[in-house]
Amino acid sequence: MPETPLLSVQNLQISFRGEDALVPAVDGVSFSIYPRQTLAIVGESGCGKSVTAMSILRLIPTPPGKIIAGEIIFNGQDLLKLPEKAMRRVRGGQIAMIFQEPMTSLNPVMTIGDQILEAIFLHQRLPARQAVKLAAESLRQVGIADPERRLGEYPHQISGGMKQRVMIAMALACHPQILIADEPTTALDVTIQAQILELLSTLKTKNNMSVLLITHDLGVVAENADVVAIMYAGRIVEFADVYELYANPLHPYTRGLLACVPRLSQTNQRLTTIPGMVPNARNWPTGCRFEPRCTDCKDEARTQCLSHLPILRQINERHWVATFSAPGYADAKFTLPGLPVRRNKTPATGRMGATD
Amino acid sequence: MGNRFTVKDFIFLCIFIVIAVMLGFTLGSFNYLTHQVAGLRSDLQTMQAQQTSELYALKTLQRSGVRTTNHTGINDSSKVASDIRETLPDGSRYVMFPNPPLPPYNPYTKPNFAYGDWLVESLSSEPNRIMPYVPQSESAASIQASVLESLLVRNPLTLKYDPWLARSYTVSKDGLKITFVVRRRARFSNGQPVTAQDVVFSYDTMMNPEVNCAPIRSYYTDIKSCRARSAWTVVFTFKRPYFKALGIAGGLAIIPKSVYGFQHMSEFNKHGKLLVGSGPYVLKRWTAGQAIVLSRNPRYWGPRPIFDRLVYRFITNPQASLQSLLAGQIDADGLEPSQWLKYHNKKSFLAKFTTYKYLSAASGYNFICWNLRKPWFQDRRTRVALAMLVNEPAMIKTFMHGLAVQNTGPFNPVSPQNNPHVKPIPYDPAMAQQLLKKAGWKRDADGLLERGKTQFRFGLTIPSQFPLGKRIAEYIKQQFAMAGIDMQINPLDFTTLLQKINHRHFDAVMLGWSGSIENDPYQIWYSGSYKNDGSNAGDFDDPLADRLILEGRRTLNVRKRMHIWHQLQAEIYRQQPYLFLFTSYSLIAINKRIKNTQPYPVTGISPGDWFVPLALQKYR
Amino acid sequence: MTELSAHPAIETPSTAPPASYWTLAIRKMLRPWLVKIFAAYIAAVLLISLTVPLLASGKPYAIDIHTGNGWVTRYPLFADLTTRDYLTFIAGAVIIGIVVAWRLTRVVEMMRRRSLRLGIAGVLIGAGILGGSALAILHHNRFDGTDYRALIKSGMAKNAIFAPIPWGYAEMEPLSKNAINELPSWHHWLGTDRSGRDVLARMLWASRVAMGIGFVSQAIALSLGIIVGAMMGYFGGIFDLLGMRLVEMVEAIPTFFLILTFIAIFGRSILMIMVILGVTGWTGYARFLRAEFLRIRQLDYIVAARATGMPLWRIMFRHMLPNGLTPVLVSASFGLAGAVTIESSLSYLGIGVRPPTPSWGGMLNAAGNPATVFHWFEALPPGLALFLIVLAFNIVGEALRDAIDPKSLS
Amino acid sequence: MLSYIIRRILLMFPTLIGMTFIIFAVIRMAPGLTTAGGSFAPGMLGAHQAQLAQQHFMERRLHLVTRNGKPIPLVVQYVQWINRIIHGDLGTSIKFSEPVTKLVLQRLPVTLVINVISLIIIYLVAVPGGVLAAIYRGRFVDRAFGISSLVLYSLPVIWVGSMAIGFLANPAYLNWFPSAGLHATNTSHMSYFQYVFDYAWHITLPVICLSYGGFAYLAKQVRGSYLENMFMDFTRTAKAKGLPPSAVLLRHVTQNSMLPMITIVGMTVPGLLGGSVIVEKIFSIQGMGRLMYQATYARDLPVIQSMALVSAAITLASYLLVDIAYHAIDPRVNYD
Repeated sequence: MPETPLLSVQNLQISFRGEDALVPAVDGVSFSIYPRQTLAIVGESGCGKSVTAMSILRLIPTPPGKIIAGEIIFNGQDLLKLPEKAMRRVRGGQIAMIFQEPMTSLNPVMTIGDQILEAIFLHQRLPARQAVKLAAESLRQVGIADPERRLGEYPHQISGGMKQRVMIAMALACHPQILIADEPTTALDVTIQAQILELLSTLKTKNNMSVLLITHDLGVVAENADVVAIMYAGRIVEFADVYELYANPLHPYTRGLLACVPRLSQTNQRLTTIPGMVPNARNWPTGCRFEPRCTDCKDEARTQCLSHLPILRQINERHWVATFSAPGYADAKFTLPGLPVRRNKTPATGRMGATD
Repeated sequence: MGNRFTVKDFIFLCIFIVIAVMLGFTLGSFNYLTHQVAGLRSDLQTMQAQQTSELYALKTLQRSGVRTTNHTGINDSSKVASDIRETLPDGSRYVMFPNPPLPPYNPYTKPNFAYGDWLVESLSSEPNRIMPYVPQSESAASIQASVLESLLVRNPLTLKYDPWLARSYTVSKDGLKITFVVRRRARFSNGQPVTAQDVVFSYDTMMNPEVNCAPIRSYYTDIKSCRARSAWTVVFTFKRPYFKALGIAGGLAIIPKSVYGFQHMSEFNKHGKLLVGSGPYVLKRWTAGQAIVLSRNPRYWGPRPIFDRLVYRFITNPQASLQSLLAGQIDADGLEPSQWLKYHNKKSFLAKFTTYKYLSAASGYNFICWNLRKPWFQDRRTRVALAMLVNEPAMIKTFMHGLAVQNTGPFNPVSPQNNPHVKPIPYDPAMAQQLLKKAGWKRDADGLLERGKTQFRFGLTIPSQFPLGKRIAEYIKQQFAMAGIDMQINPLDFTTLLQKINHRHFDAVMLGWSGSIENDPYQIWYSGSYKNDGSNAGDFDDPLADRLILEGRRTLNVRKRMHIWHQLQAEIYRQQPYLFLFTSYSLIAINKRIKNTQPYPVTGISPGDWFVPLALQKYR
Repeated sequence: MTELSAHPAIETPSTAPPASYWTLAIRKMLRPWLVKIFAAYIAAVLLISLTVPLLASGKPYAIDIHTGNGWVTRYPLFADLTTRDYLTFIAGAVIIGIVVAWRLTRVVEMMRRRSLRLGIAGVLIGAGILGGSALAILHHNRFDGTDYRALIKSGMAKNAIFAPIPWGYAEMEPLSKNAINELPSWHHWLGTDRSGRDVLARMLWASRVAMGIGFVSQAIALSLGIIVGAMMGYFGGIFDLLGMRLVEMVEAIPTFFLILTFIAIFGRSILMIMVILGVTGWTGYARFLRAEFLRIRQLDYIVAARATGMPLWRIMFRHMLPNGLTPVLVSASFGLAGAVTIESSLSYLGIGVRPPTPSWGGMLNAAGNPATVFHWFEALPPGLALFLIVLAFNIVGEALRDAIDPKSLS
Repeated sequence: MLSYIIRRILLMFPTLIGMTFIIFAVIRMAPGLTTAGGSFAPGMLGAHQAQLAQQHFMERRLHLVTRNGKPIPLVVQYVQWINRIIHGDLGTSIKFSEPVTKLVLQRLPVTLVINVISLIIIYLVAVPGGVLAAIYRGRFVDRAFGISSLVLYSLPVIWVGSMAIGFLANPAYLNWFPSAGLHATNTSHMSYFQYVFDYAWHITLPVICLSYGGFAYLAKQVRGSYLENMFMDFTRTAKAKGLPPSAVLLRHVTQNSMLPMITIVGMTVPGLLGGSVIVEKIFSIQGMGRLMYQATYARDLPVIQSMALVSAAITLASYLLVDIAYHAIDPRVNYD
């Protein structure tokens, strides 16, 4: 039987109030996550991926930012229409989030224990002693030694990797169904990055949750994700199963991104780059937003690219793309992107070779 | 993030406010308690002082076997003997009053007369201490006047000295020996009788160098000795005849030995609030920063005091005291000229208050003292010309709203010393120009007056905390400028100013002298007073004036003396060592519930005469 | 007050030569209309304070006077001006000249512009110094207490041309009850005070005291603060320790008492108050600059400069000072407001300038002291002027702070 | 922690000594030390009496600075003074002829109570105001708040004070408030509530004058620091946990915004004494400011010295307290 998506985002549009006009940041994003699935959203900085992630928990600072349209359906409810109080129950309790900067994401004047306990008390009715035990347990779960002592320490007393672990422990203390990880490893050392990611995937299986992984690193994606969404200038341009995507990237941007990943086999070659710059959100091109940098644009297609914005269409069962140049794009139709978990989990190491 | 103001926020706010209010109340009660405690402590201190003195008195009384008696009112007792003023065969004057004199404006015979109620007045500053003799402010003096008494009292109408604590006094013909006989009835507030010993003790205390009362002591340097001849008789001997001798000896405040007789007199300086005398009131409490309360002396030896209490409240600025007066918090208050102008003919104000405007002998006068050693002021014509440049009547009219009188010399206009025939120098710039020309002043190329190499450019020093003085100086500056004289105004704080005067480092200085019924001009006008930091700061050196001063001081006959003073005034005004400015009127408003308030012609209002009819009494 | 400058940066037109950092900052600061108004107000008060002897005086510019040998034309106002007045004019003219030249030379190409500007400034300053010293030697101001109005009334003079406000600050109307505490009228635009002097004339003259004390004292404080603060911040260590103790000590001296003392020793003068406010007011700047320097010292470009073997003074003055100074200049704007306030408070307490020189605080005291009668029309103008100038300094300071904020300067 | 505090206190002493010496030297420089104190109203002198009072005061002052007719060197005077202070003797006022300790103890509570009340009011109004402005940043409330705080901050106290006294406490206009003092004249018979009401009525205008400037300043700072912390990452974390906004604000943002607020308290306390001079002068309140003013005019050396010492000590102590509070609140600062 087809599984129902745990969370589905439909036609999400978010704008920020600039100094003189509304600047769109996310422009019609749709996708869905199924249970026990890792969805990675990949894109350059400023493409709107973090905003999308934050909007799920309605954490966008409201005076400048505003959700213009769209639906975020979680467990059958539209999160955007939920009253603030119910929304708070979702935050942390059902959907948790960890952030890019573990250094500043913890309150410097509260002990780690206090911060974890705060999350626990918020969502679970527990006697104090049991809550402390739970907090310690969740710290142990993320691989922190001597958790009882750590509970009394302040964030500045532990290292960056540890902080991210604490953040994860805090997020998982209430057993959420979805964990949104917004570039969780960007600010960390490479060795620690791998540890954290591994921890994440272990915990994901252990806790039976879905993960929404926001990243700009395709290497990370290959290792961890089941499904990948590529974002460019506020839109998802390609959405596919991770194997499908790596095997058959259709969007020129995805291809560009993949070409940028350094490979050991090509030692002497200079890194490929995508020519041109990300367009400013203030004045996005009317047509395809990738058109100025596009290598696929042939002369005859160019007029279409200049005047029409390609929408995301499902061109096969496991692949959605938004480019006129993709084969079969013209006949394809829009459906809500989303892939139920197909099979038993794949060991992460299995795909190492493919990317390296 | 949703920033709605939720119920929780509201509750938080409420808790916040409640805490704040509680904090406020805590602070308030802290303040209240300290306040009350301070009040109680002050009461306790005064009570202790009174009690120890009474205990002492009782002990001595027991020993001497004298029974303490409460006084009986004497105003109603018929006079047994009549007052005597006569000259004895040996030329000495003898004055005897069998009963203490009643005030000339006698309240006891007025219709509706009643005892009781309080009299609440304001003091412009809180005294630092109210010990007898110790350096005091004017405010302390007015409080002491109700508690301490002296041997004689000046009759406010005749200005003669009448016996008070003394039953009689005798002045020898040469004026060197004054004998007082103390009233046997007189008692201190602790019940102890006033004796000759107390008078001697008072004198000795004041002359004791360990006691901090140098300013008052200086008046008594002319006394050679003060001896008790018997238990009730005391003799003052003077070194030289001095017209003020009677006033000095008779004006000495008498304090009880039983209270102030410390083992070491230096202890005297340590007290601040020990005030015990024979007067109609005793110190009840002194609340720091608020008020001093005197209550009726229950065993007063003289006529029963009219008010049950006298309350002196410290109100530091005129606006605030006017507020209090209007609110009925104080009964009588002096008004500023501008306040007077606003209220003295306002019907609503007059319905509630009686107003008086009079010249009092106690009001001083303001002046500009020229430093006669400086080249600009050595010439009399120049000084007269300077006086002619200033339109004093207009100044009085404008700055003082007409509520002052131009001075024509160093004596108070209502004092008998004043010579009414001295005419003020008129405002006449043209004449002034001529005089200046005669004195050798010419306009130079710079537009300034010049004589020889001296330009007419000097500085006028004024006390900086004296706004009226600043306005006057600014006006005079303009007037002088028109004549080609450049005057700079140098405001100095009072301390520095006094130092400059002491060292004679000034060109001209604006100041005021306080007044009295009869001034001794020696300290200010005698040529010898320039040296030794005397008060003749401008070095006024006039042979005629010197002669008149020395002669006047010797002359005991009032009429002759006044004649000399009149001559002296004419001479001083002719010489113009000062630019004499004006004496201000006293402007008083008194609540209508108080009756018998009319002022005496020279001495002004006398709160001792006042009373409140029974129907209007407010405090019980 | 972010809203004051929360407008997008307009890119400079490509035709004009690129503007400097300061030009940009000032341009950005002046964008909101409110700031413009208040900056204009400061400029106006400054201008008035420079030219007030010509604006408000009881002496006519020109007048025909009857003397023994017929009618003679005299110029009393100009004769009455002191050397200091003329020097102030010259200084003002030089400054205004430099500012105008700066703006006019904007179109000149970058490399030549700099030398041109320096040249013009040099010439102007040189001319000013020359003219000033010549004036100081040649000008001899005439003491003139003549009442020209009375002269005209008596027919001894005619054809007088008076200043726009024909009253001096110390000039009293002939004493009479009607002349004092007059309400505003055509004759006296803001009425008269309790000595019968024109309030408007006094207001204008008082601006001179306020602005003079404000600017000079802050200039002194700023230079002292910069020197001490830079030393502390750059050298650190024992310099820093001693310097901070010095700062704390100076902060503990009661300014009020110091001023009284100095007035008692040296007499009253504006200069004295300026110097004392300067000498006691530098600590804030020193603290600020020290903190800035300690921060900047850690930055890479200073480390780089030291690595190239650049001499110390050059690092301090060429590299650190310009960067540390900007926030200090912002606080100088607030310091100006503070100095004006302190001056007025001192005058209010009666230890300000020598009478009859007016100052806003002194006028307030004369009008609003509870020991005298309150005349609101006398208390309103000086209080308002004081309030507005302090507000103006604060608003401009805020705007300047926003403008130099690197986050907002695009 | 303890060793840090001890070290800080030890470091305070050289500063205190330097400070007191500077003050001492400046005060001894002042002229008029060897003349009378202003025990008489300016403009009115009792002729002879004033002269003698002068001599009397002069003697007492000379006693302080000379021995056997020879001036004592400044340093020796200073050491003597310090020695007396160590023995708890601040000297005896020349003008008031009372021990300075007693005078200070009499005046200090007056100033302290007014200042504490206005500090409380400042915080009560400014903190919620600043927080509200931060929450509604950019909206009307914030703009109105910004403008009005700037306006308030720029209003000179002398003007507000004179206008308040002139209009609100003047029988000629509105006779709403008393224009002088802290108590009505007959408090002895008041009940507790009457007393508190009367006191509140008297301090209304002075407290307003003392507080509005500080209020504006503090509110601006509070708004700034709240705004800064409201967009910090840890705030976002807290929100992602599902904390309600009020809890986020009160717990996370407030805790982090406390630090600058504490610094401001520390900076305000020393300024209070200075600010009191003006307000106490305008409203005729017998507090420390007025004592300083009177003592300065009377050249009352012992009082001036002690006041300077007290204010220096208060300044240093408040710096110290701020440092300690900082250490107590911010776990990041270490106590080496």
